[in-house]
Amino acid sequence: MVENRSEGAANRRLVLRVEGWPGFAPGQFVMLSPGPCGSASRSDPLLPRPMAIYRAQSGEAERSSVRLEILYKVTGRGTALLSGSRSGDRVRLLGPLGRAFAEPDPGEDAVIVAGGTGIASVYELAARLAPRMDVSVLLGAQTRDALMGRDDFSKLGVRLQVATDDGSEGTPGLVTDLLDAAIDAKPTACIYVCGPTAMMRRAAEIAAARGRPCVVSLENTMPCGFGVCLGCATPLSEGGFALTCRDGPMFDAARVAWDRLP
Amino acid sequence: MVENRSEGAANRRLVLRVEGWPGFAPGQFVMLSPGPCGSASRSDPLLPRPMAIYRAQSGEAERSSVRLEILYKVTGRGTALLSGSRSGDRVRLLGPLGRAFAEPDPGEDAVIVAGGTGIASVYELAARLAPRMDVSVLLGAQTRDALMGRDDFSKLGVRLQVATDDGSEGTPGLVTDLLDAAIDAKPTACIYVCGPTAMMRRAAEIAAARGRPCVVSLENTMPCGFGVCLGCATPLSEGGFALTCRDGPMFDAARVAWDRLP
Amino acid sequence: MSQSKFAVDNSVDLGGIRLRNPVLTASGTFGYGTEFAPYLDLRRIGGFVAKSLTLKPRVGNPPPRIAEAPSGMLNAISLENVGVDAFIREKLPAIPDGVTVIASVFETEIERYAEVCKRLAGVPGVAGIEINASCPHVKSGGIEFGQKADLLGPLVRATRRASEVPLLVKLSPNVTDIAEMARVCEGEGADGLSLINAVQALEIDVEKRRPVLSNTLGGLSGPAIRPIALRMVWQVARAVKLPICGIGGIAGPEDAIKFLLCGATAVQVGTSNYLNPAIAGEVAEGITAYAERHGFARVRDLVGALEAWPV
Amino acid sequence: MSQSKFAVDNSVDLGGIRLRNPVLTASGTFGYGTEFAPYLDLRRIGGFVAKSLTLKPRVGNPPPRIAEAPSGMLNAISLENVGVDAFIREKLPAIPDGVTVIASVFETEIERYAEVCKRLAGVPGVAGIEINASCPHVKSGGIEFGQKADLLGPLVRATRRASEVPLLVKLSPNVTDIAEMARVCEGEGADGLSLINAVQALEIDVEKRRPVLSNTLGGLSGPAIRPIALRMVWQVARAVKLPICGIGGIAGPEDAIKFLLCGATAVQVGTSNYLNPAIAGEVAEGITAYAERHGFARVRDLVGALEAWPV
Ligand SMILES: Cc1cc2nc3c(=O)[nH]c(=O)nc-3n(C[C@H](O)[C@H](O)[C@H](O)COP(=O)(O)OP(=O)(O)OC[C@H]3O[C@@H](n4cnc5c(N)ncnc54)[C@H](O)[C@@H]3O)c2cc1C
Ligand SMILES: Cc1cc2nc3c(=O)[nH]c(=O)nc-3n(C[C@H](O)[C@H](O)[C@H](O)COP(=O)(O)OP(=O)(O)OC[C@H]3O[C@@H](n4cnc5c(N)ncnc54)[C@H](O)[C@@H]3O)c2cc1C
Ligand SMILES: Cc1cc2nc3c(=O)[nH]c(=O)nc-3n(C[C@H](O)[C@H](O)[C@H](O)COP(=O)(O)O)c2cc1C
Ligand SMILES: Cc1cc2nc3c(=O)[nH]c(=O)nc-3n(C[C@H](O)[C@H](O)[C@H](O)COP(=O)(O)O)c2cc1C
Ligand code: FES
Ligand code: FES
Repeated sequence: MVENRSEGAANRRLVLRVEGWPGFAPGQFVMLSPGPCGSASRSDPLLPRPMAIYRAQSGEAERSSVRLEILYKVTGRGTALLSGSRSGDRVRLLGPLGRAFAEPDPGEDAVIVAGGTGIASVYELAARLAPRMDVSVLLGAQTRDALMGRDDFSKLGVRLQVATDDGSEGTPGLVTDLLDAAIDAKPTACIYVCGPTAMMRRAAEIAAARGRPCVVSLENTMPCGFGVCLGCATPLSEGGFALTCRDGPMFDAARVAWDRLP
Repeated sequence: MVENRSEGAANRRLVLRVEGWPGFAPGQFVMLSPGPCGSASRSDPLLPRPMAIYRAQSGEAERSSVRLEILYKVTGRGTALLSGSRSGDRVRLLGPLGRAFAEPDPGEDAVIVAGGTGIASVYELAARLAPRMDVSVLLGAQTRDALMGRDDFSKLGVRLQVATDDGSEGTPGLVTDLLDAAIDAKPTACIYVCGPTAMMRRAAEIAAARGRPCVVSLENTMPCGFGVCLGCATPLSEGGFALTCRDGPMFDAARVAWDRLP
Repeated sequence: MSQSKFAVDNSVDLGGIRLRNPVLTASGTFGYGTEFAPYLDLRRIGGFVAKSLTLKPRVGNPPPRIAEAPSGMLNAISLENVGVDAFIREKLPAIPDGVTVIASVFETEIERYAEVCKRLAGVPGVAGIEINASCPHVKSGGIEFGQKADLLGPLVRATRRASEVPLLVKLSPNVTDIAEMARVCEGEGADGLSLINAVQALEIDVEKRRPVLSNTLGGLSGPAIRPIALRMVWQVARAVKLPICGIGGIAGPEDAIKFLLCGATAVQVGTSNYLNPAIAGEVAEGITAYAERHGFARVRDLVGALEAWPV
Repeated sequence: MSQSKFAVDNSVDLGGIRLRNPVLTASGTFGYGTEFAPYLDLRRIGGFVAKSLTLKPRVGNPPPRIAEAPSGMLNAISLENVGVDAFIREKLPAIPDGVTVIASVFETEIERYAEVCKRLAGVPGVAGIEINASCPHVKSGGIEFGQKADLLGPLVRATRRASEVPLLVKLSPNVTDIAEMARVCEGEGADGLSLINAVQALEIDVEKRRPVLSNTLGGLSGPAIRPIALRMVWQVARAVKLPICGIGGIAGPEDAIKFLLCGATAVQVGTSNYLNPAIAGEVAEGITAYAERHGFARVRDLVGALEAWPV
């Protein structure tokens, strides 16, 4: 662990040095031990936590090691324990896992809508698409303070808009309220969404109404992250389930049975 | 936590700042959380660890806070986790607990025999008796490196002798081999012993053979430390059990049913 | 959900035992009460269940009596206690006024159980009796009274007859069907049920290649067993009308609230008392705070207030 | 105790299934094996038990299917699997040569159990069949086959007849007397026993005031249940002659050794595979190291090598 610093509100930025990192695609995630691995093993809390890979930069000297960044919010026990760890601590990490965001079809633009911790899942996508097409990024948070990663996004050369519930930054209200206008501006865009379920559902509805393809990045309790425990079922509109970790976390919004999400 | 530093081999010195400390008597102990208390609770490992109070010095400025020192050896999970904690971390502590060493009768001297981590239990006794009587301290360890607290004892003005199993410091062999000669030198001494069970038993036998009173400080698994779980039974020669935490950890060696200790 | 502060009514009625609040402490984890005085004002909690009593004073197992386990501990203390007479003579009078005391009884034969209950009957300060049914029935070769309906039924019947004091039966978790055991107790006139006792378990010392406990087997307690205890409370609450006292791994207010939501009228804090002797008070106050925050005017309205998943 | 290094014989015979070493992985925690290829060379372990199979492919419960618990987790995946035919057609052929595969079977009726076994009989690559008896018996209102001797007996009899393949029966821990269940299996001709399956449990979300799992109840697994599993293995080892596969909360070599000492011939690693997909290999190698260090030339000499306390 290189760094673990506050990013405002309950958000924190974790910087890890990882050896032998194979590279990753936007939208992939890692499983992270719930708190630092101390000098002896503890079995509580037990499960690793899924965390999106915010970005990964190659180390200057050593080719094999990267600086892996994760933006996370302290919500429960595991993230609270993580927040107490410091530079020099070690964490256990498995990944990269999951499928990447599908790229927009040739000629399409991208509108990225993200709220809360969902912002951490889309930075790399925005960064990789920005040099190649016109990218709009709509970020939402409860307050200005709770808004993750704003400064990083503003350096990407994307069209950035912000909405906060309390209006302390950008447009007051929900970030999805900005989506219609963004589609107006880019009628051929593919819509990428990550955030709270209600927000993703709303964005998916808007995209569907406008006839735009929409990809959502779903969350679920994930004990393993690599498709073996069957714990992370996402109900599909066609019936049955997909595994969020293996078949996702990215899904075509039309495939998701929103009514049957918990 | 003010400090947590290596003292050679697997031994470490923990320095804690404790508010509202009521003072303590030689031989008392505290119950310490197994590792630092992080930003969220963890239920594994569950039980607090009993640790002798090595010494406690009043803070300079604030009257109510003390610098409490503990010498411990990393033997299992709890002490390993403790060893990973750093200055600024918090630990949970309950105490002082247990009964104090009984003072020698008027006119008696004291011979203190301690081995391994048992040394941590007798420093304060030596420190308090030294100004008032002739005190011999016999310390034992496996190797020179593993010997705890040597320098502190040598500042007390006690007659200090050391034995190590491998002869790397002092007399080669068992510390109990020094006891007979120490009693020769102080025929009216009360014998205080703390260390591994086999060593205490041997010391008790020698003391009994020489007709000297002998006090031993026993160990036992202690979930509570204050006499409610009944988990820390010491079998008595008179039959039945005493509670190590409440009735001890100091016992008249003659009362202990050594054969029935695990 | 109301955010306004109002005075929450914390009191509950546990089978005729009126409690200031729903937080008791569990038998064997709270001594005879006085040991906790330096750490906890006993009036902060609903009351306590004293260490289980036998007819005569008994000594327990040789050491080691304790093994640590993942998120829990094993104990094999066995029958160690001062005996019912010394309890009445010495321990009870030492407890401050206004503290609700429930006596716990265990024995190896039904007649002896009943005799201990008789001696406790009518003694001032004994608010209730809890029958510890996790004691091995000697004649049945180690099986616990609480493990077989045809041992448990006669036990409850006999202890029910032995006194008028509110009678709780503490169930063993080492059973196939806890609801069946609960129905037996209800049928025999118990006033309430306490569950669960420790889960039978074993820990091994791999270096010594022998069981850690001198008794080989011990009872697993602590957070590890909480999800099992919650399941059993939930099952029992659906099977009988008797009030339930939920026990198992409670380490904070949230845990206690889980038991209430599953249908427990009160709870007992056990192993956690060792880690923090003031914890039961903190649990009681945390429940009040939760009730306030969620707009429950009476803590007893939380009992069974669990929403089901749509089917 | 010898300090010299020698080649330890790791092999064990689990009811006719010859294993390279005593470490298997548990059904439902290892998928169909191939998922672990990036992390673990399957030849480092004794083999694996595949996800339980039903006659027809089945989908499982709606989310949430998982709840975290102290030192453990609850799952309610239910019957989700590809079905026995797809397993034989697609999953088995994908497994590298030299890897021992045990198929696990569960169903809601005895006839269907037997039919799945028949389809597996004689299929190359199926080294053994494990009957998962923790499935609710539909006609008995939710009680598991493994919870009642008179459901379990006929199940073992029927599946025993259905194939010649070595037959393990995986016992449910949710019983009063696990030894009785073991004797039933022995009487009906099982070749070995696997225990324990997950312990029935419940976790509550206090903010939503509802069970965390959509299924309400789930199975508790992980280190929390290890002392319970050890106790049951010890009890069963004293009750029957059948070889035992010990399961429950194994997180490292020491834990596995505890099971061997209690009388298990082999072990299965479950939940820990999620936390560290290479753990089963590390457990196998750690057992060898322990045997070396303690002077056991054959790992199977560790089985039951527990010393008793003097009585
Ligand atoms: C693919 C994916 C990527 C994610 N990326 C990020 C990210 O970049 N930054 C970030 O802050 N959060 C992210 N999350 C959410 C993050 O995993 C949870 O906030 C975290 O697990 C909560 O753990 P806790 O111990 O603090 O909470 P607790 O409530 O103590 O957790 C209890 C259990 O529930 C699970 N859980 C609780 N909330 C969630 C959740 N929202 N999603 C999945 N599991 C949950 C935990 O993993 C744990 O098993 C991501 C989730 C997924 C599925
Ligand atoms: C009154 C008293 C005073 C002590 N003072 C000191 C001291 O000053 N310095 C020091 O280094 N050690 C001292 N000990 C021993 C110390 O408590 C143990 O070394 C420690 O508990 C081991 O914990 P662990 O997690 O490292 O080992 P683990 O093996 O993981 O512990 C597992 C369980 O066994 C218990 N346990 C293991 N060994 C012992 C032991 N020797 N005594 C009691 N419980 C044990 C633990 O508390 C825990 O509950 C003292 C013990 C007692 C009873
Ligand atoms: C050391 C110890 C001693 C116990 N003694 C008794 C007892 O005498 N009578 C009894 O009914 N239960 C006894 N119990 C069981 C507890 O009352 C309680 O049912 C069990 O520990 C589960 O609760 P917990 O997980 O909160 O500890 C004892 C538990 C422990 C840990
Ligand atoms: C997510 C999950 C799914 C499981 N599915 C099965 C299954 O399909 N068949 C089965 O026999 N056991 C199943 N089990 C139980 C395990 O095989 C094992 O018996 C149990 O988890 C205890 O071992 P552990 O503590 O090492 O996990 C499952 C366990 C988990 C956690
Ligand atoms: S998290 Fe285990 S299958 Fe997806
Ligand atoms: S440690 Fe609990 S009684 Fe001594």
